Amino acid sequence: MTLDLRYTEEQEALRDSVRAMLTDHAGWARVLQVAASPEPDDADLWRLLSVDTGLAALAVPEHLGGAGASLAETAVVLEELGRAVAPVPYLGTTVAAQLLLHLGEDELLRDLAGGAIIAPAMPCDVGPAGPGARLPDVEVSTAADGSPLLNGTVCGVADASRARVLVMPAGGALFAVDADAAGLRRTPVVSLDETRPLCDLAMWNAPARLLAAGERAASALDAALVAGAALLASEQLGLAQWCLDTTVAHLRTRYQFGRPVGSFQALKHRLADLWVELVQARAVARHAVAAVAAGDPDARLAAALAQAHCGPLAVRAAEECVQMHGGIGFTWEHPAHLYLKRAKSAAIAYGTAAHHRTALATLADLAPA
Amino acid sequence: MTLDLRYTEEQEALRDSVRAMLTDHAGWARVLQVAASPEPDDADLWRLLSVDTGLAALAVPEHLGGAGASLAETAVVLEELGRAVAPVPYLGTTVAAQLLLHLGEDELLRDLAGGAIIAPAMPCDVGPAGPGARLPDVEVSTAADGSPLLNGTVCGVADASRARVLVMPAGGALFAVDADAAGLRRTPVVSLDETRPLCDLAMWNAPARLLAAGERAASALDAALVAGAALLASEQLGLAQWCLDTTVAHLRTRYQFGRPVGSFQALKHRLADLWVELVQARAVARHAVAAVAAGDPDARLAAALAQAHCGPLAVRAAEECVQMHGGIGFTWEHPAHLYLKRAKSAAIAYGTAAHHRTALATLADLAPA
Amino acid sequence: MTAESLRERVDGFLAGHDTAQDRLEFLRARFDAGLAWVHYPAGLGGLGAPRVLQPVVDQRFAAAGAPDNSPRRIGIGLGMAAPTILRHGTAEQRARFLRPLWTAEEVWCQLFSEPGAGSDLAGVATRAVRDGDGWLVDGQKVWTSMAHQARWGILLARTDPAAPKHAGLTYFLCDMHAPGVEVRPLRQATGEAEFNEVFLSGVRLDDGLRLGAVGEGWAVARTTLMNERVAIGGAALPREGGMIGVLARTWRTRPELRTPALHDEVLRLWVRAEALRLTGIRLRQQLAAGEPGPEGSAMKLAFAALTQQISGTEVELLGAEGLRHDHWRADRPEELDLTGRGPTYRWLRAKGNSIEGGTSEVLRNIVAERVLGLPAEPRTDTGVAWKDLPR
Amino acid sequence: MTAESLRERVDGFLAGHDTAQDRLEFLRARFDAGLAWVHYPAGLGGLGAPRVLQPVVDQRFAAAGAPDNSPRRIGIGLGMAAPTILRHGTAEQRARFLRPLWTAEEVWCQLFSEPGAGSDLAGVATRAVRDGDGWLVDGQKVWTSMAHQARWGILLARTDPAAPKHAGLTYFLCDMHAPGVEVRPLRQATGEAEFNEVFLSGVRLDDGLRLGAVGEGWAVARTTLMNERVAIGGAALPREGGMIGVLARTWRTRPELRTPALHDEVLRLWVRAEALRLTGIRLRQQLAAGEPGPEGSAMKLAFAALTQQISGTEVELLGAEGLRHDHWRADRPEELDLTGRGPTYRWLRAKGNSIEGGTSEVLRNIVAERVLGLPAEPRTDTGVAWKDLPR
Repeated sequence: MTLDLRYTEEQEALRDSVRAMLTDHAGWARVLQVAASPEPDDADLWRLLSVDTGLAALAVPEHLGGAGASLAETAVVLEELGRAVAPVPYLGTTVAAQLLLHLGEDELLRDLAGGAIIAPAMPCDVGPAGPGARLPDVEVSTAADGSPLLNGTVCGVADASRARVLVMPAGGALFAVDADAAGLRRTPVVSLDETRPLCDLAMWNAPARLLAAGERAASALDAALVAGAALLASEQLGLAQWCLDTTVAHLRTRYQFGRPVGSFQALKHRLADLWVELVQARAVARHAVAAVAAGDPDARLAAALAQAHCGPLAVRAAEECVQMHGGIGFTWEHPAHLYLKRAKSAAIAYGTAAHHRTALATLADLAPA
Repeated sequence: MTLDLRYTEEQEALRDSVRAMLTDHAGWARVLQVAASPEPDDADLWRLLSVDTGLAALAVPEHLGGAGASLAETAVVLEELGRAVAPVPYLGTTVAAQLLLHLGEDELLRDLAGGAIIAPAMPCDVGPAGPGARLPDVEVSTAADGSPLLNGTVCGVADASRARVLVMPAGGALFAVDADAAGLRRTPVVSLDETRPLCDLAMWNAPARLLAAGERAASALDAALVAGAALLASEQLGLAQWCLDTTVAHLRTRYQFGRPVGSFQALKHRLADLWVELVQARAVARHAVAAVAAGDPDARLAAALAQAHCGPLAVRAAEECVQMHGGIGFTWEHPAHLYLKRAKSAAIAYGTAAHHRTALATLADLAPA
Repeated sequence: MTAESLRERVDGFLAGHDTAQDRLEFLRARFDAGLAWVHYPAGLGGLGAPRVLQPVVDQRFAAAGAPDNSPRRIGIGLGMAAPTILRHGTAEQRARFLRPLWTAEEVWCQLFSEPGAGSDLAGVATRAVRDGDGWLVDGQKVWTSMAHQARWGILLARTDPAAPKHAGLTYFLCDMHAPGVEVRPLRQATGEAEFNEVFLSGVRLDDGLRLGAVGEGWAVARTTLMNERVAIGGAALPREGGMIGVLARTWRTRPELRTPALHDEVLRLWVRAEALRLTGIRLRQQLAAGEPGPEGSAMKLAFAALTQQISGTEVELLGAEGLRHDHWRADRPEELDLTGRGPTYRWLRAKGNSIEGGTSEVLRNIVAERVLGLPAEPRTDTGVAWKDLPR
Repeated sequence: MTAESLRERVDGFLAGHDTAQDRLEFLRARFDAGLAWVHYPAGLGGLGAPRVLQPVVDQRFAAAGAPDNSPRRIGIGLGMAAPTILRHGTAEQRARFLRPLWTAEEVWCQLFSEPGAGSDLAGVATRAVRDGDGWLVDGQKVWTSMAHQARWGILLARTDPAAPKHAGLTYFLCDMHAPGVEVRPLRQATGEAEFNEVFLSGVRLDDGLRLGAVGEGWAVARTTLMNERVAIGGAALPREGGMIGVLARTWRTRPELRTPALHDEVLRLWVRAEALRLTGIRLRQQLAAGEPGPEGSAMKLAFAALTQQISGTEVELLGAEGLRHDHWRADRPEELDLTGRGPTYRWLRAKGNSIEGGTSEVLRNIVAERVLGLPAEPRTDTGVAWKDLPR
């Protein structure tokens, strides 16, 4: 199947409107303020994205309150959110929506489309099956009334701090847990990336509802993780593009030695090389969401490829951004460090590039030694 | 033990005299001519290095006709030979000498010191124990008079084309084989690196003399391979230094856009980075030969480190040399391609950088996954 | 003009012309029918149709088993000479040159680069001096592929050394059969001689072979160079279609060579190759939709680096076996096959990918300035008479 | 002066001075005995001895349990201010400043970098205007470590904006307690504030605080910068002594984190770290033998790149666990410990290694021009009045 890797006109219009909204509501100062606050995310911005505009449920069917668009549109929003390092639990909610869609959990999807945050309750580095997918041991027992109870800890969960419902893998099954349930405690983690902070979950007989078990649970979880890896690539792409754009803009206006710093050839060549990588990142990121959206048999490979390429690219773009800004790029006041931290946390989320390359060894039939 | 990583004054004087000799006798045109000829090496230059100056047996004791110097001096000669990509079987002869010294084969050492080429008969990529050390199966049988006979093939042997004696591992033992013996055939190989061309050996009941067996043979072979890997690093260092020097000289005199090409910052930064690697290559190469010469317990680690660093460095230096010369560097007339080919063949000789890193995993206690 | 109407036109042409007839006759007839390059004007081999429809025509002819004009052999004519002649040529020049160019009766070569003017093409020193109603040309060109087969060359020469470098150039169509043109093979690191040196000694060119005005050579040459950079090879490759496929097959079929360190390296290269392939697909989709972008430069830069690394890894993977070469004969290959011959050939030949057709350094400058909008470096050579420039 | 005679001198001093006495008294006495920095002149804390003998003295005092002058805390004074005052100062200035500098009674800071003059230090805009028998200084300095503790600063200021940039500078010793000096912490990406911004508003400096002639500030500053680059940290580290040791220990003790791809990466980093360590050993051996070389620049470049990569790999190896930070408090650390705190701190702090003390880009220029002898770029800013330069 030949997938279309371009943006549609509608997607470009969507991008423009999201970028305008984020320019107004998620500028540097605001993001830095939220990141430095005890709040895990920007509740106002989330309300705008979910309740006010419905962008948080773009790929949820219309009859469930969503916009009925595809993951290709969702990915465009993620590019813009990455560009703004916006502190909102958009990615986790989107992955949760994918899980719930696979499971046909219409009621939860309606809640989600209504603005409720629903998050997958897994360590942020768990990716599609492979050596990176280490799920913590959460024990499942049974209450007197026969309903399931969960016990255990899950560390380093993203996008869950303000979630209303957690979708938790445990004992080979999937459960929904009310985040405010007695027996569940969320502890905020001081995170490298405070624009997507982590929290730890601890459960002592936390009441849960079984969503699916066995093969059905495994395949839903797997599909959602593939979608997560694919979608994250678009966020990384947007982040890298911001870093390149901002660096170029800085170097055009910053003068040293009587000339714009951007006229120095060594920097020009490094930025040209970065652009070459970015051009390719756009192709692989679009390919990944197109393959996932189309249910292409290559979707798993496409997602692994996207993470293997886009994860390191975003880190490199952010590193060059810091370095080429010189001292100013190393200050707290300049946003470059927020991008650096997000890029690094994103390079680990849903599996590192090394994990995805290991997955590709199987997918591309390149067996190890 | 703290090893001295500097050059002594005597070594600097040795370098000057070797460089002067090679300038006179192994200039570009001459090396290209020999490389393009059916001759495997430069017999005149070899006579100069061996019979006339005794440089080919620097590390052989004086009472055996050698110069009684150490491998640290031999390494300085190898730097200069690498700098000239001189087509002589110096490295193989030096490794053979190390083998013979370990075995106390005084008679063969006297021949070697007298100018005879004696070569280890192994594929050129065999290095110190590790996954790269794949010795071919050569069968040992016994003649009617009880003397050993060898049968089998050994492909891709360096420095053996004009050897008088071959030192061959077979059946866990080491044998000396007269290179002109009936039953041994040498076939020249069209080699990537015609300044150190390979040949294939085929044996049908080739008469041989047992030098050592069992642990004694194994330890001699191992020590010689460690020495080979360490010494090769100096050759790579000299080669890389030539590439850097020649590129700098070219860029200072080549004008484009009305300025010397060497004033363009992107090239300057790449060459500065190359110099940074080269400075480190000098330290690790000196460290490796010093450790081997001193019998330091770290010698094996030092040699692996030197190859892991210097092998890729020499390739990179040669690649930058070709690229920064532009079109002229890609012509047959310019010697850059000789350095490129030698660098690549040297990166494989005595084990690739990847093989040496694998060896370091054990030596530095960094176990695999 | 629609794809459907074009298909009908081709079918009509095929109904009247036997694909088994004389090859040249067939190609001339196809040209005259406007079915050569459909975006060219009527009368010059085209129909003024959108360029994106060309594949429709080519595929239809190919499906019918029609002879082609050996497009790889005449690549310089098709890709560089033709669009320049179309844009800057007189009516006579267009009429004289385009038809035999397209039918491959006349092979073209490019006489731009010189030993002293590579990246800095506007610095060419080859002189063209007025000689009555023509010109006398003296100089040396280099890296000229197909010069030994070429009937014509596109030539950049200096007509006014006292003018600043870009202002003193004039563009000519050089008769490669004229007295004083000497073509010598230029041997390269691979041992072959794909390219030539061309020595021009008192070569007389009629003024009718001048393309564009005297002193306007740089503007004309820019048309040529733009077209060089627009060109992207034919169809998109399938996965593992290029050099990565060779490496992957070696990896799969030679398990004894594998090491863990090289495994990750092979995977990294596979990722980069697939990323580049997808980039090419996306670029083609954009071009087909009439949205050309600057991504072609990215592809050339990435391609050069990637082929060099893949082939380098292949040689290393093979160890001593990888150091065997097939031959060092000074062959004169007409078609370049980057994945052909053995590993060492591939590795050596790939070194040329970052030099030929614009070095990677020049391409990075272009990307930085034209795509990213970074400022140019201070220039010291643009306001000075060419003859006074340091060199 | 031999090592042996120096040892005897130290022993003689120690015989007469109790190491447990008042710290400051002890240090002042050591200075006055010429045993502070033995290569300084007699009367200024030294004996005019060879510099390489300094470790002999330091080790002897350390072995005796003598108090030291907290050399890390006064690094800028020792490494930059002192050699500049020694070379360019008047007799009065040397006598006034060097003793309390060495005894750490007076901490120094460096007032060079400005928001608009980082890599291009000669472009500083801070103005110093004649005011009777002194100067009035206005401007802003940045990246000033220890400014909040400093008694004095070495200050580069512009005294003639109409002169070309390098010619209009003058060098001062700035009284950090003078009215108009305001020091504000500068928070960095790690959350801490190691550095400061220093605002100078109508700060009056006596002309006796001018170091070197008016307009000669650049030459004086070059002395300071040379000494910055000569400095290499104390003793050579043992194998795995630096950041690589942290990564190697994590690798060894956390087998569940290992993957084959990261294995090769860890090995590559181990190789680079050991190569750099050996380079440092070789450099120290050369220095000890009186053969200083330019390799210090190589070490700084390689060190910055290496610490960044090692710490980046460590975070990746740890996965989700590696994304936990210890705290974002705006602490004011006095001593920098690159291997201290947690992985994310190490990774973030290492980003500064390629910016502070000369960016890696500036260092590469220096290596290319001064070590390799490559030509300078065309300069557009050296012949123009500073006030007319674009900025």
